[in-house]
Amino acid sequence: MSSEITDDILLDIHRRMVRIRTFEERAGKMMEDGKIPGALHLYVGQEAIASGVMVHLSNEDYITSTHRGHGHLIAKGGEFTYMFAELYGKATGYCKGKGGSMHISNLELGMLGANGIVGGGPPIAMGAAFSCKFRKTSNVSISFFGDGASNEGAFHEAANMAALYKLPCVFICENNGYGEYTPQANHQAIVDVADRAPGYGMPGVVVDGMDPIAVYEAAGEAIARAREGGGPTLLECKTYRYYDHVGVRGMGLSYRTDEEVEQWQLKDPIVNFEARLAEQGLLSPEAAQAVHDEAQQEVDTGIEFAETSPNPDPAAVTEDVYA
Amino acid sequence: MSSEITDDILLDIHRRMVRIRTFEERAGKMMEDGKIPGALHLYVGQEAIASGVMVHLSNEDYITSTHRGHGHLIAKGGEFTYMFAELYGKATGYCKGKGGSMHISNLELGMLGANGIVGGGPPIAMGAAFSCKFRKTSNVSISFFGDGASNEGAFHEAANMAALYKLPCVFICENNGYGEYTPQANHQAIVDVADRAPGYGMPGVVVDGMDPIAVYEAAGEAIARAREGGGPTLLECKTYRYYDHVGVRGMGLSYRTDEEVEQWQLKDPIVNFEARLAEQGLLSPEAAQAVHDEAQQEVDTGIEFAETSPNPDPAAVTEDVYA
Amino acid sequence: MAEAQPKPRELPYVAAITEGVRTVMQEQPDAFVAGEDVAEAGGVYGYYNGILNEFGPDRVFDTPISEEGIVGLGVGAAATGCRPIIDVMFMDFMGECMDEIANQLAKMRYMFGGRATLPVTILSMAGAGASLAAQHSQSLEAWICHLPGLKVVMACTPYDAKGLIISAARDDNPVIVVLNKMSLALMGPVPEESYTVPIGEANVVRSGSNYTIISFGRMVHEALAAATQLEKLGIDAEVIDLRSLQPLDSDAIVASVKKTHRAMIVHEAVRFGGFGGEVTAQIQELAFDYLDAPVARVGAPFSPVPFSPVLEATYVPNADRIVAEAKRQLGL
Amino acid sequence: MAEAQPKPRELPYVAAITEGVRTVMQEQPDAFVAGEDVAEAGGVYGYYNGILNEFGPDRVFDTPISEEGIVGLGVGAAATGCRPIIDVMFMDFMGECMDEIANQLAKMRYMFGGRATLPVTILSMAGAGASLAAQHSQSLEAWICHLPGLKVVMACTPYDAKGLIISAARDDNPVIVVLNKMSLALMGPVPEESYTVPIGEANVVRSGSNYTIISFGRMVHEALAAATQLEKLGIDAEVIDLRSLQPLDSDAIVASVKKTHRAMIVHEAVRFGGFGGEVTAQIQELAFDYLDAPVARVGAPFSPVPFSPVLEATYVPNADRIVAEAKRQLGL
Ligand SMILES: Cc1ncc(C[n+]2csc(CCOP(=O)(O)OP(=O)(O)O)c2C)c(N)n1
Ligand SMILES: Cc1ncc(C[n+]2csc(CCOP(=O)(O)OP(=O)(O)O)c2C)c(N)n1
Ligand SMILES: [Mg+2]
Ligand SMILES: [Mg+2]
Repeated sequence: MSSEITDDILLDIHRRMVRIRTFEERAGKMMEDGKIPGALHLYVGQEAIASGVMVHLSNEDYITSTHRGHGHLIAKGGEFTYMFAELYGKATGYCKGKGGSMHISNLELGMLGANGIVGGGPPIAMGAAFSCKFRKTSNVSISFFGDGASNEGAFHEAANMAALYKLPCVFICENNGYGEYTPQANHQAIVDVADRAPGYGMPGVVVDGMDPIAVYEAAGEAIARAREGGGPTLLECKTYRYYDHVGVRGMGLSYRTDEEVEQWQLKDPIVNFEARLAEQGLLSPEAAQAVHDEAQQEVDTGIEFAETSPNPDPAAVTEDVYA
Repeated sequence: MSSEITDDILLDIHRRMVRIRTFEERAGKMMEDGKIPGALHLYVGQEAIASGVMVHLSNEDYITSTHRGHGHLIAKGGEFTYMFAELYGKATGYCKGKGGSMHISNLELGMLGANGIVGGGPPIAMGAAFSCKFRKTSNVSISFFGDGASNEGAFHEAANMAALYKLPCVFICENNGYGEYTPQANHQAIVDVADRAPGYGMPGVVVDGMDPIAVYEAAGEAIARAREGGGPTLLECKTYRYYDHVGVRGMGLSYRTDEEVEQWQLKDPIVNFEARLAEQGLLSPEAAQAVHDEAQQEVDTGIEFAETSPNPDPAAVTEDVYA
Repeated sequence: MAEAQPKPRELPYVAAITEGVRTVMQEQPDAFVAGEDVAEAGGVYGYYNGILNEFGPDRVFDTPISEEGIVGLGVGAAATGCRPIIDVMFMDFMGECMDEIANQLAKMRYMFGGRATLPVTILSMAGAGASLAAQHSQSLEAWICHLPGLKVVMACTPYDAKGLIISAARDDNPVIVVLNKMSLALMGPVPEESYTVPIGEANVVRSGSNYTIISFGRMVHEALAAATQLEKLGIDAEVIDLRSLQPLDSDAIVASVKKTHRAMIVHEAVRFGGFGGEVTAQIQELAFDYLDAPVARVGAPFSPVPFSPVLEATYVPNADRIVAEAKRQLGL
Repeated sequence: MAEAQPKPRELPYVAAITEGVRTVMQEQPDAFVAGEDVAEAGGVYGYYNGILNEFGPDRVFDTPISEEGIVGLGVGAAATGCRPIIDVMFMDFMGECMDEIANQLAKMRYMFGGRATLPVTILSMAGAGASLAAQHSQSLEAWICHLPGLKVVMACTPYDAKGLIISAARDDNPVIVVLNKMSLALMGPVPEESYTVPIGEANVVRSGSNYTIISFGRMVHEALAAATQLEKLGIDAEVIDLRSLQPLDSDAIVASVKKTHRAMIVHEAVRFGGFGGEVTAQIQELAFDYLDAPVARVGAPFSPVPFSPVLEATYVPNADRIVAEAKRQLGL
């Protein structure tokens, strides 16, 4: 099916990945510099997934995210200005500084929030999928969640309901092999989370989550099925996070080896994709560099915006509780 | 493997089934007569499951039950005196009248309680299975639960953990086709709950839950595997409840047809088993009648005990909260 | 001479709930009803009877037994333009969906900087008295009143049941409507037309001059019965039905206590840590100098709800216990 | 002349927790530790560091991210002879396991007529101040103090952390030990040997003559700081650390208020519906005639916990707010 992918789409995916990577690298740095408070869960390494999925979506399609949510919002069209402002806790952030990294969101882009609760997303995505069906749109709702989250009861209940009602929903498991510091083998007795799909009566698919085209194609099929009333799919993307569970170097635990990290970095979604696009004559080194530069520029502007933005007025603390 | 079943076991299973049926018929009657307060969920029709499973167990093996718990306690050795006394809310009941039908229990028999929370049992059974392993016994822990309960997140989490830790646990789904008044097709998009087993990395087995020998054999295999350290099994028993979800005639809703009930009654576990035992020359009509009479006698004694037992002292209301 | 008024129509509480839900479904095309056995069965207490027939399976449907999923359905649908009516069959089951209620439903708007609107109405059945034991009899309003972002109302009459449900569904915030299972057959006047009972306004159901009983839910009726008994002791009790616990009508409470100088709060929930603590604290904060006696609290003793009718009768507060506590409080 | 005492050993709060857990594991062969990332990682805040090494993987193990399953593991294991130590990483996640806590753990003994014993210890991290926003900063003790069958303690010093954990684990009832994430580096004396801090006994951490501040958890330190400031205003404040919320040491509270005649309760949780209501209600019930002013309550405002440090600083109660509230209360 890769014949379906136009050059524009390929370049679009590339740009989304670069934007995510560039944003995340700087976010990690700013956190280490003490500019960003709280907990930051970086998406570096997993860019192919958000990017390969999101090119299929419009702003009227919904997604729910996880604690590791920047990548999803960026791929969905998030602007770095408001994003950095939010991470800084500024009044100009997407959530007026009230949410921060773990609750970053923008409903206008169809992004129903990062979530501090593991497994918090699937029920909400299922509800948004119901809404798409109820309101007779042809939109879809996508739930991103981790391998660790697949063990939460909330995932189970949401998956069963989505299949029962044949909702336009796609459950995308970003299996990066760990829930915090616990390897998958220590949190479930299965290798493929997709094996849970038949138990709900939906198709389960496994793809290489480091390959944006594989993700693009599998997601495209699942999303098309969802739009056509064929019900949900459980799509598992095997991936890896380069940095620690939280922050960059995190707690400095030795729960995984340097070799393991390096092995996965050989599959880097951006490096390999750029090579592939170069080979196909689609993206010259200069053109690639321009994409990176543009993202870098966007990051600089975003940081500038965040740093010069005002803090929230302390009186705002009790605002926005009720409509 | 039916060659393994001794005549004693066959007669034992029969007697357990008859005891359950006889108890439940009378309990239903006493409820309709206004003698038993609260909600009563009768096990009539499902007797083969509790009986076929429980002959494998000792008092040191644990079970958790459901809101439909009388049958499990009886098959585990529950005495009708203390059971009726509990249903009547008397001080002499298994729970001193504090639990009633939905919380009837006896830890000395290894029965960790009926449960008013659908899906309440599986996590507790998983914990008891962990305990068996932790304390280095060869005991097992069995969780009975319904088709409806299989959609609760609690089941999902317990099943995953039991498989992960290879606990001596058996998950027995009594699929009677309904969760309250909702047919299975309206609560999940699958036909066999056992299809969920591979998603946890455990074997899934489906048997005819109206056939006590089929249950006995499948349960025997699962229990043996559990005792030997082979981990949990999800055993689904297809069955039917003859009476309404709650009580006998319940709310009088027409969510199922008389024909459906009658079709299932043709498979009656006791009637058919008695015919089979008679055919094999194991149980004459007179001997069968004696079993029924004995159970009837036990019921009469139980009712008598319950009716003549004292109510709890009102002052006891705040006792038994803390050890 | 006044003209003879036609006797207003009376309905049982259960039918008033149904009528409230039906009215909402008629008025709001984006409303739907979801919950366990709410559609085909009409609810285990029958208060959705006829709703499926009238509005069809797209708008009224049964769910799996998945409380977290059900509330999540409401959250996701509400954030994207629907107005869900979600049934959590028994309030005791809120433990199964407390994360959805507390961490998603209540907080999403705030976490998103005010950029989400969650018009979810949750209906749930509370209360003891039916021998349903520890897991089907609880009153857990204290949990949800402590959660900024939620509104919480409790209906003790058919009139309020219908009116509060309509108000809840029109509200753009999540509102939890707590119903009472022992009141289903209670009759009372219910206008046929659509009307609202305002959220945030207490109802003085009996006026009195020298004692204030504050209550909510089914206990309001016990408070009224107690007031009749107290009359014989020379106590002229005002009875306030809070109706809305969140937001709380502190003004109404304080106005009454400033007049009567003595107060009691009565609820069915366990006394320790119950909502009565908040009410008591507010009274003494806002009307300290007016109090002639400590505010008394009547609630359930410190144990789970027992099964045995004998024990349950001791457990659930009633008019006699209210009277006894008032006498103790006032040294009578 | 008194002999020079050797300076007692000091430990940070985080290490005192570890030592409490280690002591329990040494003393009780049936104890085990289960939770998310408690074994290999030593806990996300490091307070299980070394426990896996010392006691091995049979007794210390990581669980899936399945809070309901984890608490259920504790319930089932405890009912059958083990003494589980269960970690619920953040108190905010209790919504995910509230059914197991409220309907199973707290009630099983009662529902079974006293014929079950559940020696479960749950450790959980509460508190705001780390910019962790609405779902990782809550203090939800009000939920669990309202549940008969549970005991609830909160440790504000290294000494109490170790001693309360040991007491909790020796108790045959379920005990929830609420810890505070902002106190991890706090130093304090901690005896090396095993000792207990009794559950149910408040601790008078500063004695004073004319004002009582009742608090628990991290806010005790703010209360102490406030007491120093209040001194300059001629207020000699007694500060009581409740330590145990359930059972509550009402006697200690009442004794102090009878002496000082003026009281305040301070907690980090949202003020509305918080545990302060119970404390306030009890004070006015048990010491009404001794009160010269209404009991004041300091808690968080009515909103979820905000992310932005600027907002969070306004949100979390502190010494200045305590002092301001005392001045308002006393008309100073
Ligand atoms: C309900 C809940 N439990 C535990 C946590 C703590 N926690 C945050 S992230 C995380 C690991 C999640 O693993 P996974 O779902 O695989 O996502 P990943 O971090 O690998 O992207 C845990 C345990 C939480 N935030 N919420
Ligand atoms: C958490 C929870 N949700 C809902 C209920 C109400 N309820 C009681 S029994 C039941 C149906 C259970 O169906 P199933 O598990 O198939 O068991 P069955 O009654 O068929 O034996 C429901 C919904 C409950 N008791 N607990
Ligand atoms: Mg992961
Ligand atoms: Mg069933």
